[in-house]
Amino acid sequence: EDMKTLNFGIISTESSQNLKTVWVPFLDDMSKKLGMEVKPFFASDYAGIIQAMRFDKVDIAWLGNKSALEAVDRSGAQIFAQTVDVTGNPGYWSLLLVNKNNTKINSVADMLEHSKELTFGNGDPNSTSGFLVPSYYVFAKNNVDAKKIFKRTTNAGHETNFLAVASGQVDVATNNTENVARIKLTHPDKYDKVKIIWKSPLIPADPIVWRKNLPESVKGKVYDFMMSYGKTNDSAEIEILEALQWAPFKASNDDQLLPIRQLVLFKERLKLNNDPKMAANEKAQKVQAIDDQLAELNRAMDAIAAAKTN
Amino acid sequence: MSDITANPLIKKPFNWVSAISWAVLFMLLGWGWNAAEMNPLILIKDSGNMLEFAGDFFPPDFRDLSYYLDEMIITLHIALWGTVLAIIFAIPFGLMSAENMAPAWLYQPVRRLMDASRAINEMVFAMLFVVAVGLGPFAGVMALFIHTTGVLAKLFSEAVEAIDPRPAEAVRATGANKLEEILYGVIPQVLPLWISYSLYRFESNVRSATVVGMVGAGGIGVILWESMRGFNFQQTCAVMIVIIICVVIIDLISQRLRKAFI
Amino acid sequence: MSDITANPLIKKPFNWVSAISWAVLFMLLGWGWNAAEMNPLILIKDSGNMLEFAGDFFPPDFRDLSYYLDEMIITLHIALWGTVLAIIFAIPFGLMSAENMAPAWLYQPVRRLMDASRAINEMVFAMLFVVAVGLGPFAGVMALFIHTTGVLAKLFSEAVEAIDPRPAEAVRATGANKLEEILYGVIPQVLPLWISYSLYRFESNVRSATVVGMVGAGGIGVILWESMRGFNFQQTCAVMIVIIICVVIIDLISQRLRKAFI
Amino acid sequence: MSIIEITGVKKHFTKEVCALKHVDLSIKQGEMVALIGPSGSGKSTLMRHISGLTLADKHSDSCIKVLGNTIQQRGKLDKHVRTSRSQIGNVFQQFNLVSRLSVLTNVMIGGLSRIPTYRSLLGWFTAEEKHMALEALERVGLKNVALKRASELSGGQQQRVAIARALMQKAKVILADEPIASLDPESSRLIMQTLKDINEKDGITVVVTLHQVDYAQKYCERAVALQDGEVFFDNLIHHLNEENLASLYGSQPEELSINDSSQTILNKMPLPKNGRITTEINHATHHSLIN
Amino acid sequence: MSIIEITGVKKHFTKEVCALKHVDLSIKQGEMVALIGPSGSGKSTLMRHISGLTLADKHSDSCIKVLGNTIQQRGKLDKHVRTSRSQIGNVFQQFNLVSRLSVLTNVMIGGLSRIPTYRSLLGWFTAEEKHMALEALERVGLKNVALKRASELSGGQQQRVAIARALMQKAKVILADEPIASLDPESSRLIMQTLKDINEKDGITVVVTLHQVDYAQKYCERAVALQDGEVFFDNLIHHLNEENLASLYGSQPEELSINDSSQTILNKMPLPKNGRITTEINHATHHSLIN
Ligand SMILES: Nc1ncnc2c1ncn2[C@@H]1O[C@H](COP(=O)(O)OP(=O)(O)OP(=O)(O)O)[C@@H](O)[C@H]1O
Ligand SMILES: Nc1ncnc2c1ncn2[C@@H]1O[C@H](COP(=O)(O)OP(=O)(O)OP(=O)(O)O)[C@@H](O)[C@H]1O
Ligand SMILES: [Mg+2]
Ligand SMILES: [Mg+2]
Repeated sequence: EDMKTLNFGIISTESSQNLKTVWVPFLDDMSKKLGMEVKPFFASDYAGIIQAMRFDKVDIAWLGNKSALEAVDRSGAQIFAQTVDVTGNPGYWSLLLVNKNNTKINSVADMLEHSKELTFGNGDPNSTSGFLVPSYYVFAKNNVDAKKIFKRTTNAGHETNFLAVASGQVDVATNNTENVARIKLTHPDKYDKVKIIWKSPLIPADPIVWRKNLPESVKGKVYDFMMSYGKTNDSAEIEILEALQWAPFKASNDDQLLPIRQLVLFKERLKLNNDPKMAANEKAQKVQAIDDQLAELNRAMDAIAAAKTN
Repeated sequence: MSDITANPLIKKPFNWVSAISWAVLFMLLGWGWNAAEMNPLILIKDSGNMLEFAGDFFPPDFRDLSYYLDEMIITLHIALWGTVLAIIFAIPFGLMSAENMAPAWLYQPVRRLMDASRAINEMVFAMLFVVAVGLGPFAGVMALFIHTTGVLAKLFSEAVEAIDPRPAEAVRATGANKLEEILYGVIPQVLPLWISYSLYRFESNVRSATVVGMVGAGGIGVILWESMRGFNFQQTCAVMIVIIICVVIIDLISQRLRKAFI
Repeated sequence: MSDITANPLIKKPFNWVSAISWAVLFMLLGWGWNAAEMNPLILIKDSGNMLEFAGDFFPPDFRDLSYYLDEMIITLHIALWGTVLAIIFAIPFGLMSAENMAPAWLYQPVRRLMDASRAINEMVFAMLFVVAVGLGPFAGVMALFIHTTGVLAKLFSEAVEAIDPRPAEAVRATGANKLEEILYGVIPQVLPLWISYSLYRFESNVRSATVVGMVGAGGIGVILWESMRGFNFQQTCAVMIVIIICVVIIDLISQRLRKAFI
Repeated sequence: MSIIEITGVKKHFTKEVCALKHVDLSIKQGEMVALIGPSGSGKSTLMRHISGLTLADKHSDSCIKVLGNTIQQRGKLDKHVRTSRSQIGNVFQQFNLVSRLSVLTNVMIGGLSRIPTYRSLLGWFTAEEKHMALEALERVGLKNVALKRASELSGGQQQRVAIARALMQKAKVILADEPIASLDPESSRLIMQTLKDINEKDGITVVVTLHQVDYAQKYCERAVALQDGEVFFDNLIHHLNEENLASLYGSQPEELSINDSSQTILNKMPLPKNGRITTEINHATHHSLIN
Repeated sequence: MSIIEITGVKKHFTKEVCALKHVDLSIKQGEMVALIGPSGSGKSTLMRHISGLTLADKHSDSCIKVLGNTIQQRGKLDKHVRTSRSQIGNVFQQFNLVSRLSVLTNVMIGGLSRIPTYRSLLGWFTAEEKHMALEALERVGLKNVALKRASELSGGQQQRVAIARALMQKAKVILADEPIASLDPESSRLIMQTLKDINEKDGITVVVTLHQVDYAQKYCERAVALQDGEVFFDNLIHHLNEENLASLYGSQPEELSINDSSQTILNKMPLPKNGRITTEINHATHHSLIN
């Protein structure tokens, strides 16, 4: 089959704001090098891109970790590359924020101690850094349920949560380093009003996926383009990447998702444990199934780690 | 009297304004056909995909029904207050932006104000109220209220502009003042339509998820949103069925109420 | 003739149905007052915050104006096609769901169908079409079209239910068939309202961001959304001004058009 | 040959309001009948029954036939009522013009049943049809307002447009409900003469409701008088005399009933201090346009 | 003392349609005047000018005063027109009832200007006000339909409700536009007698438009005849004779003009094959309700 156009799905992830204008030069280069039209779709939600990929309506996509996970599991997607932060960070981190005027709360321990008097701004339930990561590391590990321990819990986007903390409307809220860094640039006055009380382990940088059934010839061309872009000492390319706040891409594969899978399973396990309606034996069965999957994941991760050290 | 058959028939002069308007509309549609990448053929060709995807939604998963109903109640509360406040404000604003009720110096600015309160995104209002009253349903009520006022005032005023002027004139001719003229001559004529609009907006406020989600007030719209984004399509289907039932009930109430006033 | 003053005056019997309806409404509002955490005092107290926040939006930043205008044109194309298709379908569906035009076995199912096409989330339709036609504006057009059909059919039908039946009866009495009765007896009465509804929905399709954003078709709504999420409030303000101007223009067109038919 | 055949028609609008108590009536081909009676006696209601716009009480043994075709039977509309209707020209008491359409279009509506549907839906009227409409307008003295909107006409002009619409229909039966109520003497004469002409020359059967008995006497041979929903008089018009008329109009049904029904309504109610306007909007009897 | 004073009133609806060419008229306290004239001659338009519902041409030197207070001048409404209007009771040709309100409420609307605004907005009517409304209804023979919706009445009943509304207003001047058009002879007599009574006993000035000249002759002393927008006759009614009337009604303005204005319209146009219905909806002269 002879592909004339390549459909490229792009979403606003947690870590960057996508603006067509910054993308256009990169996509132009891409279609020049590949010799086929690259048609971008800037979607504000990943649901459409993932479903489109399932029916071969999208060929490549730039997604967040959680959405890439869905794409891999549901739509026959495969990770082949990973973005790299322009400052050289290998990824980004989840944060918990508190207003500076609040001198009482300075750590997770403080927060848990006073939780009954606090309002908590949780993230979007499908967000990696705003929800998944803190719900595991902050709450599940401490054996508490974020929905229950606070005076009030709300779910909102990073920006709303930041604003709410800065103006004192909520006491504690989730966020991530990328978003906070951007706010520091655009709104230094707001940035000065908040402090960070907790920082998560590293979250891998955003993956780039293609659909598995893409013709091998096309896969090859795309891979070559991505891997060489910005590495040929062409300063124009570097500049284009910088505008996207990136350094040259790194190769990657589905294994990038293993820690995310782990978190998802932990989250599910937690949900099961907290389900009052489910019968005890059914619950035990399901928890066991999850634990089996987790063990498998652990083995896979160990194997990868071993391979690396070899 | 029989020379009429010799007369050329009456024909209105060619209406340039209307001809040009239609031409412009068709040109825009033609332009838009390409710009919007209209392609009905592919829709037919790949409609199998739609069936396959729609299949994911069945059977609906009602395990969390009681949770959905709880959240539906929250949603109804927020939508009810947002709509009731909006109706209260939309009545005067709507009358003030009707051309046959208010002088130009009044209706023009009021109409523009209403345009703005529709056009400014609900999220902006939501944020605006969040900073004042904090996260929670109240901010959602306020945001819905402002937006709904803009919509209802527009719809109300356009119903008023289409009334039969004669009964209102008769009331005015008795020496009644403006308010009395409106209450006795105008409202009885527009009441069925006003009820229809109000319940339509109530319904669409119940459906609206973004605002209520943004202020962290929860509600059925947010559950729908989340289950969809979480790819739990069978749950999504169950939530939608709850919403559809609610919309049908509101529609039936609307029919009943309007019937009482038609 | 003068014994009338001895008569007790006419008073209608106490209307239980209406009294109970009002009581229920007020009870719901009272319940909702707590559930929706209504708190007007805090709104007044902390209105300073609102001012401060609103201040962030000024002065508007028009540097990317030409970009906004480009995206506005995309949006207009999508909204235009979505609305025009919806109008074409809403006319028959609206007439079929008007109680005074169609028998119960027809209008009840059609009304419920329209309820469903409003109540099922636009995002679901958007995804449904994405899987068939791929990402892009066409899927957005289709999703807007289905939703708008549901809304317009409802509004159209309720305008039809409020007409003066006499001119339509006169047309029917000449032996005209149903279609002729509608075209000559009903449409002239409802045309100003139908125009008003159509342009209102066109306007709100222009404003709608979620659907168009989801299908990756871009458009002004998506820019607004993103600039807001990125804390670029001055840009947000500029985008909103573009949208407001567009809404005002549509409103003025609506006024002009309706005037020609009132 | 009887062209309008009404048997056993009863009509209750609500339980208390009985507009037609029991009406049997038969009108022959080529007759010109005056329908008279006090205000509220049921004349308009009877006219609406004949064209099937109002249905008689269900389960009554009523039947209305026009030109041999059933219009309604036992309170149910006949299937083929549309073809029958095209043979019946109606002039309504309140004109019932489509006020946002031009006078010419309003008149051409009268001819809709004769032209193919696709043309009427596209609004294509042929030259002949327009000629006919103008001719009808000329007959009622209104050719020069053909392009005005119906709502811009004076009361009498609207009434004449309604008559022109009925003429345009070229029906075999014309039912005219107070066609000269808003007309000056000269226009009244013109209209009545027009009706008489088509009755005599074309053999069209005409039923006309009139309040001015002198006009009835001048133009009609036969009079049917309704009183309180029943046929009070049905004979050649010259049998109408002072005495007849006095007892027909003399005692207003309303005035009679003030002392029974309304009195009882009044007595049953407690003395109120006030009432709210909203409670005074009566619940609608829904105006169905079905059929 | 002249209670209605009309000077130099001209009214063009559009450039071509001139409803009133030049009207001067003065009506004295306590008179009962019949306003007659052919259909379309401008009677209703003149009545609407007197209560300030239609404005005379701008920049004309027109003035209308009622009870010494200016209603309109040079096509501009007076500021205090509302108080003047409460002194003028109107009966409209097309009744203009609020069809979704009950008959009783429709009648009570006539009394709105006398009761404080807060009460009328709440719809609180006192016992006396209801008594008065019922009395007005009784005078027109309709007490027993007080609770029906206005749209459910027969044509003649609606007309009588409109009259009751005007009676309720207890105005000093009554302008009745064809108040007996849809009424049977007995009701007509009742209404005209009622008008005559309030004219004679209470000294109310009455201007009544009539098409039935015999009623005019029976109840009014003075007649004003309009023809084609101009005063054609203004004198005691017994001066009206066959000859006068023949030339008043004889030549219909429309019939005359068929041979000038419409002819020219027709000749100017090219021979059409067809026309679309949509193009036949005329562009509106907007019905402003301001003031
Ligand atoms: N709103 C309007 N727009 C345009 N022309 C109008 C309007 N109202 C009335 N006319 C015209 O003005 C003229 C006078 O109308 P008017 O209603 O005063 O007549 P009238 O004497 O009351 O007639 P009738 O006895 O038939 O009621 C008519 O030719 C009519 O067509
Ligand atoms: N839709 C309706 N609902 C309830 N009652 C009605 C309705 N239509 C008519 N009526 C009542 O039926 C009776 C007969 O009305 P109808 O219109 O036939 O009288 P009519 O003889 O034509 O009188 P008029 O000479 O005044 O026109 C009246 O008492 C009227 O109030
Ligand atoms: Mg009648
Ligand atoms: Mg008139």
